[in-house]
Amino acid sequence: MNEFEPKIVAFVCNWCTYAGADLTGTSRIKYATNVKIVRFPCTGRIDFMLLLKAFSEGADGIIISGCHPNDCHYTSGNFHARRRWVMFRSLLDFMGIDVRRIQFSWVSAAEGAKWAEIVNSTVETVRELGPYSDYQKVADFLKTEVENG
Amino acid sequence: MNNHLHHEERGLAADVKQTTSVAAEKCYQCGKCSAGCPVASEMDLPPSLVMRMLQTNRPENDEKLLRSKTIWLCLSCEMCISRCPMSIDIPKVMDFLRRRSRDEGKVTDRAKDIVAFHDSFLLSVEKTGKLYELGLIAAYKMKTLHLMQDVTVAPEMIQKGKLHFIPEMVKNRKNIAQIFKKTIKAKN
Amino acid sequence: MIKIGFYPGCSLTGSSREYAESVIALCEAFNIELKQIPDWNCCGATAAHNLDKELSLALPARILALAEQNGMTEIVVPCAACYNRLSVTEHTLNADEQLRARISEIIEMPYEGTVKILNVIQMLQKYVVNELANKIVAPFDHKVACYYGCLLVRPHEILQFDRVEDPQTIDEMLKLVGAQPVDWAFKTECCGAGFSVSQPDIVGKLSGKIVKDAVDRGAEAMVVACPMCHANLDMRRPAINSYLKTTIDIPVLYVTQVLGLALGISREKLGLQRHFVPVKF
Amino acid sequence: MSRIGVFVCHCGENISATVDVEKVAQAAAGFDDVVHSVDYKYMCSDPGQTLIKQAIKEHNLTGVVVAACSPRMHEPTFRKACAEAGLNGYMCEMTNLREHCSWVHDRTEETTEKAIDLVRMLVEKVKNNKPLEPILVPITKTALVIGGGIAGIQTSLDIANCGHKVILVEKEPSIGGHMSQLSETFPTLDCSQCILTPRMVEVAQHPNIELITYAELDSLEGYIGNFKAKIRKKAKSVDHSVCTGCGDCWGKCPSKKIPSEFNAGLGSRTAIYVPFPQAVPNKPVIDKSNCNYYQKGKCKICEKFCKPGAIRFDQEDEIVEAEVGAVVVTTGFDVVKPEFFPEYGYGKYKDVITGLQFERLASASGPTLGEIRRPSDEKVPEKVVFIACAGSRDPAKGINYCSKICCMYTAKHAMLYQHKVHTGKSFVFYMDIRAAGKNYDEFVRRAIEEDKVNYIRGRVSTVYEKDGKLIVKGADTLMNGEPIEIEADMVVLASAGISNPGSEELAQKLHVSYDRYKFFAEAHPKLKPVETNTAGIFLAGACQAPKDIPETVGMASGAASKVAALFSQPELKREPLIAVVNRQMPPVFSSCVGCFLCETACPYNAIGREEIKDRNGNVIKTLARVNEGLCQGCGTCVAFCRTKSIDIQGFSNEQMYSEVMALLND
Repeated sequence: MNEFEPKIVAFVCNWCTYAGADLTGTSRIKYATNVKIVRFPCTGRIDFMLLLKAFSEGADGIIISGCHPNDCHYTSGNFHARRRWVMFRSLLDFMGIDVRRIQFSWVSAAEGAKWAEIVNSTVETVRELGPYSDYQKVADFLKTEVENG
Repeated sequence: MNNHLHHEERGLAADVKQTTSVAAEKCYQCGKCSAGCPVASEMDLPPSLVMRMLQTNRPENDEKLLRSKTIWLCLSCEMCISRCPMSIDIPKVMDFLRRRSRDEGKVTDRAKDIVAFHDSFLLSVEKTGKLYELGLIAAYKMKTLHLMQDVTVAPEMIQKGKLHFIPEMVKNRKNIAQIFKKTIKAKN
Repeated sequence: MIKIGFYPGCSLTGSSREYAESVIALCEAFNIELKQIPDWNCCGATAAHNLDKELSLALPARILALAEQNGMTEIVVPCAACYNRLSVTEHTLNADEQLRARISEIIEMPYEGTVKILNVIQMLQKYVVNELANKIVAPFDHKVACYYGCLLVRPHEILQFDRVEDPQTIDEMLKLVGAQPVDWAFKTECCGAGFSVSQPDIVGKLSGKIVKDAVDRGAEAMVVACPMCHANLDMRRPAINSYLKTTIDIPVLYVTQVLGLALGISREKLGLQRHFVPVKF
Repeated sequence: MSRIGVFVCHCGENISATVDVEKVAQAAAGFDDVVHSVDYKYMCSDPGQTLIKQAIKEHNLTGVVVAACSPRMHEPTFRKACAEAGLNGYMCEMTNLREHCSWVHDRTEETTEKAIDLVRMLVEKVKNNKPLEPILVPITKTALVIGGGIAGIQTSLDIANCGHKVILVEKEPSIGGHMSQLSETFPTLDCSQCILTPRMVEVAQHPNIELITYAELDSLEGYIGNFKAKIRKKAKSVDHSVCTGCGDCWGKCPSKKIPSEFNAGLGSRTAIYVPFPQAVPNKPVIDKSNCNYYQKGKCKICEKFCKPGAIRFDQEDEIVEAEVGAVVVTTGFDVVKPEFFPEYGYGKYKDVITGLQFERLASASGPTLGEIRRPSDEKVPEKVVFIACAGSRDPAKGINYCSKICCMYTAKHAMLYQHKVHTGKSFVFYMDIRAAGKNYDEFVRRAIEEDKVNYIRGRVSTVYEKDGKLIVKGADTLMNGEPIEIEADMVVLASAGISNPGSEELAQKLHVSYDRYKFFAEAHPKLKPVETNTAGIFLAGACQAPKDIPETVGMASGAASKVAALFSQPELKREPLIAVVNRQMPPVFSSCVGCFLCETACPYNAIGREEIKDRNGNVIKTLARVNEGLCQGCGTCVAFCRTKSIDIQGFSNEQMYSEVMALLND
């Protein structure tokens, strides 16, 4: 069986979701191998141009996950991320990228099971959407962005 | 990918899980179900013991369960699940065990009256689309030969206008017959 | 004029026709028209789900599909057993599209799951309660034990009607017509349900405990909303008395009969003469 | 040109059981710039660390990737090892092959492939790492302890005895917490107050402890060694510097029917009150919500009878500020509320009580002066049923955990009851007896064998009242689930321990994590039980999970020793993972254009301005500048910067880009 195996990058904060994913491990809850975690200090640190870069380089889907509202280790980084996500989503729409390819969620250090669910459901969603092939669009966009400074 | 290694599960408990999604291993034997069950004292196996026997995964216990009176005594009153700390749907398990018991011809003689009643009930529904109470009682008596039971109640019911002599019927009886044919009769 | 779909169920056309009579009389008094679902069938009751899962879903699904076909968005189901079976079916099929398709195919009718199912208390709460006080002519000045049984309150996740332990809805409603509900312990214990015919001894025992507690707490009447409970508590009184080794003559009324009496509706119209244990007030 | 070393750990079999570690090491050896790649059974062990140190020297490594467990666990270990071998610690990165790979996947090729990807990502990242030096900051050597139960008392005393200042904040009018409510304590049956009260007095008299009662934390800012706390002192309406605690006021107060919190609702108190006779401080406060004067505008009887003239009706809440270097949270626990047990009739039947209420009945200072009398009619109950696991281990009600203390206190309650009512009969419905602890199981056996307490293994389905008796319907699961009915005079619920109301709010103020039950989360379940994820904030006692007195006291002393260790250093080394603004050669100076979006984004006010002046002192450019004492390294500014002029050390743009690219371009 040659099922499409999506490549998914997870951008997570160190304090809540990374720790939550650690708990998934400690609890031995199984999930799909498609997702690889990149650790950030805070979701507020995540430059959304990096997400576009990821798409342009061949990612099929992305997970962004940090602390729940009010629980941010740095007080308000997650709020900034959320605000940026709302803007970014309309940019994606504008560029014709299916927003279902990005899962934005909150997973606390206590939510090991939730992390596994999010990984599995994102893999399923992206698998159904199929491989991401419009990366040229993103690459072009990035290029003009860079040219325009 | 995602081909998690599962222990192969067999036996009644595995079938219960597959059909009803109830996992017997969730039960930690607190006994709250047996404590609250209105018919626990009439049962040969109280509900908590039913769950324990499923957990043992032993053929002889599976057999005892399917031949028990308990599964037919369960009233589906749902007291057990409403108080179960693990939210285990025991009534659903009982439903499953009853069907399995019948499918395998293992219904205990001690429950024959109860099963006869259910059969008579469904017979009435199959023939008329509705419950024809006088017909139900007649059919039940024929099945069980409890001919003298309730000989005083029926006339009083008739006198109070509670029993019809002529059954009410669903017009589209073909539809009802089809439903029976595609469900319960498809298996028997 | 308010119009609501109506599913009487088999018992209400036979052994508990006084329940139907009192529901209809009460609705008349409040200008509510009950429109029967055309060509309805039996819900399958306990027997169907004891013996076959698909049958236990198909029979209620046919009823609901017929209601949809006839443009009904809301139906009242006075019989607690039917209410329970219909609600469980609606919930199960709404949660499982595949199963819904399969059942639609069995009943040879589309079923969308759009009909709202009300029990008699919910219907009264929605359409009647606010006007109740103005219409009382004879307050029901008696101590009552409100008996909910199993099927009105469990499973709570599906029915979402009243709390599972010590429910209060019927108590609160009857207070509005002058009744004094007693605080008692057997409100939601099972009466023996479908064992009325096949296991009368068990019914005598289970219902006996219920009746005894009601009487011990000083109740003058028991109030129910389920034909099965009524049959067991009323018609099976000889079995109860032989279990209790005493004679208890507490009458068992449907909630609609109590409200009807308070509104001055005649005893005959409410079907009180059909009870086995005589209603003396 | 980088020279990277990769070290793949088996973690015993924790990783190697599902990941082909040799294959990972081989694959890593083929990556660009990787000059050395090995696998080993336990990288964190001494020989494992030596392996890394030797490789750094032998192969002249410029970067190290340890592929093992979570960096949240061992990053400091390996960074330290590298530093010891002469490689800057920040040139070492970890990738998580255990929690994020071997433990969450089965042994398949994909799992090993993922492990290889994870290693490649960090190899690419570490190539862009830069050597960093720790930042030195001063330490304020005062500790803030929040909560004055036994945990807070013990912590405060231990820190104070090390010679450091402590500010102990308690929300109630007196310290003492739940322990002051207990009758006798297991497994020795010594009187709780007798052992607690001397310590309460010691706190009040200690020269290093400032006790602030009837107060709560308003806010906390800053970071380890340098916190600023705002504490709200609720208006007591009594001037404690004038009050002598004579008691005339509460003797005369007309509002006498207020349920006493100290007696768990079984006794009453007045509106101006001291919670209990041994309270510290032993001076009253006015409970405004129940005071006639505050509610109706008339009364002031207390003021009339107060000879020293200490009543202050116009007193208002006051916010005091304090600088502290460490915080210990010791806010304790609560028990579940009545609506939790509709099937047991708690809240409906007066004689169904909680364990805490039973403590008050059994206590010599309680409403019945230590005689067991049931609340409804004050009769001595002849039959008492104790229900263990009332709420605990009950996922249907949202509490999955074992409350840990109930088995022991239930045995104690039954025992105390049997000691006080010799003709009485007691029954304990239990699921398991969890009596792990020194002399604990012996204690339970004594209850069963010597005091003849009837233990029945089964859970109670329902309790209802009939003819003045409580009918308890249970089952004996050791008799195949045989139903049992007991006509009891009183029922005691071993109600589940839960987190305190307000704990979530407090956690958010402190920026510490909490679990799904709102208990505070420790930094590591085994090795950092008293630390939180936020440096400088520690935990002790039942605010972390229900626990008994010895465990609480041990944890309190543990937290105190952590604080003392922190305070023993002259200055603090902080991780240099903070933001920096780039600098370039004149005439550009920096790519920063001075838009100061970063300034508005920063949650810590850590961004200042720096003016670049020419030789004549004219300002030619204004740049953003990071205050490294204030910056916490969240990186929000980085995402906001449009010219990519501000970056975060350790998680720089270059590092993160190369990490992501490595994953996608395999």
